[in-house]
Amino acid sequence: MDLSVNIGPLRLQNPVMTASGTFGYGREFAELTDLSRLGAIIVKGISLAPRPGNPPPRIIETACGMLNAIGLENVGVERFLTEKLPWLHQFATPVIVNILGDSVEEYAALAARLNDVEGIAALEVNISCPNVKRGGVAFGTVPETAAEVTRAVRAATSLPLIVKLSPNVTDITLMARAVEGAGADAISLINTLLGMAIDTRSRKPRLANVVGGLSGPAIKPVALRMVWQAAAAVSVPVIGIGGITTTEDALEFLMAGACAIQVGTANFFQPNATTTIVDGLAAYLEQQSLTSISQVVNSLRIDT
Amino acid sequence: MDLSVNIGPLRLQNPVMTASGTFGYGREFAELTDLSRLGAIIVKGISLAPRPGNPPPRIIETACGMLNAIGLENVGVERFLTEKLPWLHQFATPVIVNILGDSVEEYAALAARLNDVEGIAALEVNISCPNVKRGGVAFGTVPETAAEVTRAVRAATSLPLIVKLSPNVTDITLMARAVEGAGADAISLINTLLGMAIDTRSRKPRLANVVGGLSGPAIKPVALRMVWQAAAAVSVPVIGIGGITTTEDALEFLMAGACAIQVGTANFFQPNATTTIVDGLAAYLEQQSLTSISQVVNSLRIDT
Amino acid sequence: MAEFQEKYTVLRQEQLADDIFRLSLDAPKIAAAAQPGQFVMVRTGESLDPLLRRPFSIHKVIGETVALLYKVVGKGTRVLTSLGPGDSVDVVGPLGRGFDLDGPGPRCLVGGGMGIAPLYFLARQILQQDTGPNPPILLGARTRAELQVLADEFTELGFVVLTATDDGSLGHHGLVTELLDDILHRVRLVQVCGPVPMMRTVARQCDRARVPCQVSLETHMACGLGACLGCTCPAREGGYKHVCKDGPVLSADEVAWI
Amino acid sequence: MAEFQEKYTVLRQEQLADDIFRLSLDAPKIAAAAQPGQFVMVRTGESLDPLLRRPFSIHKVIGETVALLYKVVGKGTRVLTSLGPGDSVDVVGPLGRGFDLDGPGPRCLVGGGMGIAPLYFLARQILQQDTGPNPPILLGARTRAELQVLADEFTELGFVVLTATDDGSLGHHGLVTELLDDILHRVRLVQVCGPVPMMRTVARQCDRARVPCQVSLETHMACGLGACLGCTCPAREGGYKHVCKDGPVLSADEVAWI
Ligand SMILES: Cc1cc2nc3c(=O)[nH]c(=O)nc-3n(C[C@H](O)[C@H](O)[C@H](O)COP(=O)(O)OP(=O)(O)OC[C@H]3O[C@@H](n4cnc5c(N)ncnc54)[C@H](O)[C@@H]3O)c2cc1C
Ligand SMILES: Cc1cc2nc3c(=O)[nH]c(=O)nc-3n(C[C@H](O)[C@H](O)[C@H](O)COP(=O)(O)OP(=O)(O)OC[C@H]3O[C@@H](n4cnc5c(N)ncnc54)[C@H](O)[C@@H]3O)c2cc1C
Ligand SMILES: Cc1cc2nc3c(=O)[nH]c(=O)nc-3n(C[C@H](O)[C@H](O)[C@H](O)COP(=O)(O)O)c2cc1C
Ligand SMILES: Cc1cc2nc3c(=O)[nH]c(=O)nc-3n(C[C@H](O)[C@H](O)[C@H](O)COP(=O)(O)O)c2cc1C
Ligand code: FES
Ligand code: FES
Repeated sequence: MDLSVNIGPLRLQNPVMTASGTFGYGREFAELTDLSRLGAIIVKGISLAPRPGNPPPRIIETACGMLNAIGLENVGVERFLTEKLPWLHQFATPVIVNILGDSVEEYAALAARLNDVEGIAALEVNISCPNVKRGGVAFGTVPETAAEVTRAVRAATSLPLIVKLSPNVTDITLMARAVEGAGADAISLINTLLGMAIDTRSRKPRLANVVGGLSGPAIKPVALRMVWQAAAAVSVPVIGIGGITTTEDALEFLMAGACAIQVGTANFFQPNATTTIVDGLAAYLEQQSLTSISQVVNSLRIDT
Repeated sequence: MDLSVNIGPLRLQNPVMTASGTFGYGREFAELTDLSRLGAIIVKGISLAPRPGNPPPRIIETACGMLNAIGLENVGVERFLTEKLPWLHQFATPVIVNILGDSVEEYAALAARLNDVEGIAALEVNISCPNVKRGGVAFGTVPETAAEVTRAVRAATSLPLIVKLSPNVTDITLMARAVEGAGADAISLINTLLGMAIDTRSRKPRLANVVGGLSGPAIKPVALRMVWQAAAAVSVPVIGIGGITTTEDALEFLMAGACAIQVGTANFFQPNATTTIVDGLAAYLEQQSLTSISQVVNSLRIDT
Repeated sequence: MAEFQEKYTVLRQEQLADDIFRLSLDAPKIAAAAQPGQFVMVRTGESLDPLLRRPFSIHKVIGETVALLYKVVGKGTRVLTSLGPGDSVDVVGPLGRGFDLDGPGPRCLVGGGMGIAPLYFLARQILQQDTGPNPPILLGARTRAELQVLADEFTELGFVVLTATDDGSLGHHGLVTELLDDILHRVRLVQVCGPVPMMRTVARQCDRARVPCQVSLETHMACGLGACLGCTCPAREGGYKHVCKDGPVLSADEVAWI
Repeated sequence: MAEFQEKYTVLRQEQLADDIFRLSLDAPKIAAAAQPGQFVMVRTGESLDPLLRRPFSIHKVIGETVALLYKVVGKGTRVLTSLGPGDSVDVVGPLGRGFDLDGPGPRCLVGGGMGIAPLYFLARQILQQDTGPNPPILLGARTRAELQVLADEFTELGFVVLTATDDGSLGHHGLVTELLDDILHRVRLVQVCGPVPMMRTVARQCDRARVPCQVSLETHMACGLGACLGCTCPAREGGYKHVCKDGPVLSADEVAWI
């Protein structure tokens, strides 16, 4: 039974990865999940300099989901390389570094810094960050700036390049095509939907940042629709993200055209959600008498 | 205690309305809800000619939400006027007619047809429909076409005009400003988010239409964020919609800047959700020693 | 038509088989208003997941007690199994159009799986009408464990019950529809509830024999009230029927069997 | 640090007051590994609403039994009350950094409301260390009903317990912090868990008296594992502490009290 998948130049033992920001730097889950059984570990988004993140409250539960406004807190690339990455070398599991920046230059500098580092299998570019030079509009909501970031990172690294799309757009296929055209080896989606919650007792926003990113099972239908649209629009591999909690969920994304998936919020309430899905996919193949997970990918049947 | 609100030229006894498509033509709920206690009844979307709607399955439950692809089934404007509307005359509750079309002309013709009819308090224009002449892109996702529909309807009717926005856009404030500029007396939002679900056993979409509209508590955070953004962007009244189920939910939307709200999916699982919220808002005013619901509207406090 | 939304107290939760349960509620208003073939919409708890009410046929009405017969197939029905005596359940009903009660007798009831649920209520009503000896009631299920208890209850009412199971563990080894042809010539109406393939077959058998047939349909339902327009089935005359308002019981020839 | 995710069997569910419950689990692994002040993340059922696990202090560890003391404040805790003996609960833990156990004695424990929960585990540990007579334990709550049973259990351990209630129905009429000043000069460490205003006051009192103080903080938590970075509290040195990893027990002077 073959669970392995190729994400462009990258080969994974199975299609199940951890979504950035929901699995720390891997170590946080080491006692609760068998890290060696994952398709890949995508670590918390890294910037050039350390970032303290937003003031609290940063998270709030919503109906079948949660809002977060962590504010991209991270230890910065240097501490990541000295304090976090080496511990992950003990596993054969590919490590994918999620990168973020305030400007095209920052993305490019980060990519260049990570290019020759051992033990990094690929970069995932988070383009949902505000473009500080352009009044804070997210890079990932304008095809041109998304392409610009992609091109700059592409030029700065020879690592496989995954560009992670924001769902807060009118037409996801425009974004997918823009970053494909700019050199992305693969596309992952979706990042969080922009949302908000109010504490009616204090009449204050429940997040200090007022708005935050909605994730979890609540967003799965939107994510699945966008993955299906994006997979039909580009020829590079698509990685599905958004509310994936069970094997069933993972299968939906694979059938919609994703060749791999990421588990995010589910890690928080089900720390072994990823390995449970790996087992579940294997069981599904067996039960369906299939030999390879690639037979599931894009197998959606639409009556016409 | 004053629960009454003004939606442009329209005065409602309280801010709680029924969302189009979730309350039939009112009569369906008559034995389970006191229709005379509602702020307004917004009926199922009406088109010029009757429409059969999509083949089944049309609905599927999702995590804290549901997807629907009813396909705008409705009896058409003439049967609506003869078979559905007269029954509603027995109540003093304002009736708002939700209208939809394939083309700008169809919207305008509908608005003209409804203009002089007795017992219609306002029109709500559903611009989430596909623009047949422009390859099926929804009117409500392009500021220019949204404005075009609004202008055409505005020219065809002297009724108060509410334009209902689609959330499937990058920047909701652009849409809000476009329809305000084109003559809308008020804006309501959000309509459903585009989503999808797959039956992994049959590998088929769970909706015959493949994609459908996501509604219910799952979408509330997104809806609230968009209402807050839209309310800050326009000066016409904003009506909040999306996942509202409890008094708390309604208060969140009012605090975010909505001057009224619509209850949608909640009607399905809690047929008296609307009147329960009317009671809840009154109780809230009393408990907070407020005299008018207008003191709640836009009362969100953001620390700076 | 009277419809109510109320919280009713659970009187009893019986486990009839591995995954088949019966929930009895103290529901005087529904008991007073219900007709056989009608259904109720049940809220399965306070949580927003599951979100929507679940539709269940009215299985029994005895005095002020209303019983639902249900099979655990997903999370909503799983939640229902946790209810015990004294707990309360939020129910909307009775809803929809039930079976014809005063057509020309004799008639034959055919039930498959959980489709048996509404037939008990219907059978009791038939007894009250006292229209002379009735033809056998035909009941089918996968296996004996799912059928025995229910079949016995119809027998206790005084009906002759013919059973069929997929595995042959009770009655005829095969489909319940295979028992119908022998009886069809003796009846003037067939009333059936069960899986779609079974109802389709019965509808064809009746069509050939020119016997009127009523079927009780199932679809996904969001409201049960005729408001969401989600519960459609294609109609023979074109367009759609709404199962919750036009049905759940329809004349078999109103339906476009696919 | 050993952390586990397992399903544990409920041994007992006690209702101590209107909205205060105690859940005892057969949880040998947690019992063996836990330190006073640590917490667990509890999944409140199979439903996706509530979605996230809920954090609870480890209240008691006796043999292989782990007890949680909780107040019903929302839907997650409400679901927990439906658990009974034999049911199973999915728990992750033990998590976080607990109280210092081997600082220089004598020390004073101060608890308010549900902040009393971890202090029982801590108090039992102190007894085992046998560092001579301990100063009184100070416990506060809104009213007697919330406090009596708990206070008695500390007394049974052999501690002197001073109580305070907002309504004066038990012990001192007022804040528990008002009892502390008399005792502060006799202790070398204060360990406190309760509402933020109370802990802030205690921290100030200790600061003035130059007595080290440890506080156990609460924040919203998504993971409890140090992964989501959601559980921040502002640190005195600038930046943030992550309550689930750096805490929940922190030195009072690490915290930027606002
Ligand atoms: C008018 C009517 C009367 C019914 N009477 C009974 C009855 O008396 N006893 C009984 O056991 N069941 C009855 N049903 C079916 C019952 O409503 C479903 O089994 C139930 O809603 C499933 O809920 P769940 O949350 O357990 O399953 P879910 O988790 O919602 O779904 C589990 C599986 O069942 C399928 N399913 C869910 N609902 C339906 C449906 N309405 N129709 C077809 N497939 C469905 C889903 O697609 C899925 O594959 C009736 C349905 C209708 C429409
Ligand atoms: C480390 C730690 C240990 C804890 N130990 C205990 C304990 O031993 N006993 C106990 O009863 N409670 C304890 N709590 C608090 C407990 O986790 C919350 O009361 C619980 O999560 C509420 O869940 P709910 O679903 O019932 O409420 P919700 O519906 O989630 O919320 C109800 C209200 O409580 C507030 N709230 C929810 N969670 C928290 C939180 N973590 N901090 C502050 N406010 C919150 C919400 O904002 C809301 O106003 C602890 C919290 C932490 C972080
Ligand atoms: C607490 C939290 C932190 C996140 N941090 C990042 C991040 O640093 N970089 C990034 O690209 N995405 C980040 N995400 C988004 C997730 O990787 C994922 O795209 C999103 O949560 C949707 O998936 P889910 O519904 O499975 O959680 C974060 C999400 C959460 C909930
Ligand atoms: C079954 C269904 C049918 C709907 N039909 C219409 C419609 O005809 N016209 C319209 O403008 N909106 C329609 N809507 C959208 C709702 O009015 C509302 O905007 C949306 O469902 C979000 O609100 P909610 O989460 O409270 O349901 C429909 C929604 C549902 C669920
Ligand atoms: S279930 Fe809503 S119309 Fe039938
Ligand atoms: S709760 Fe997730 S990092 Fe602390």
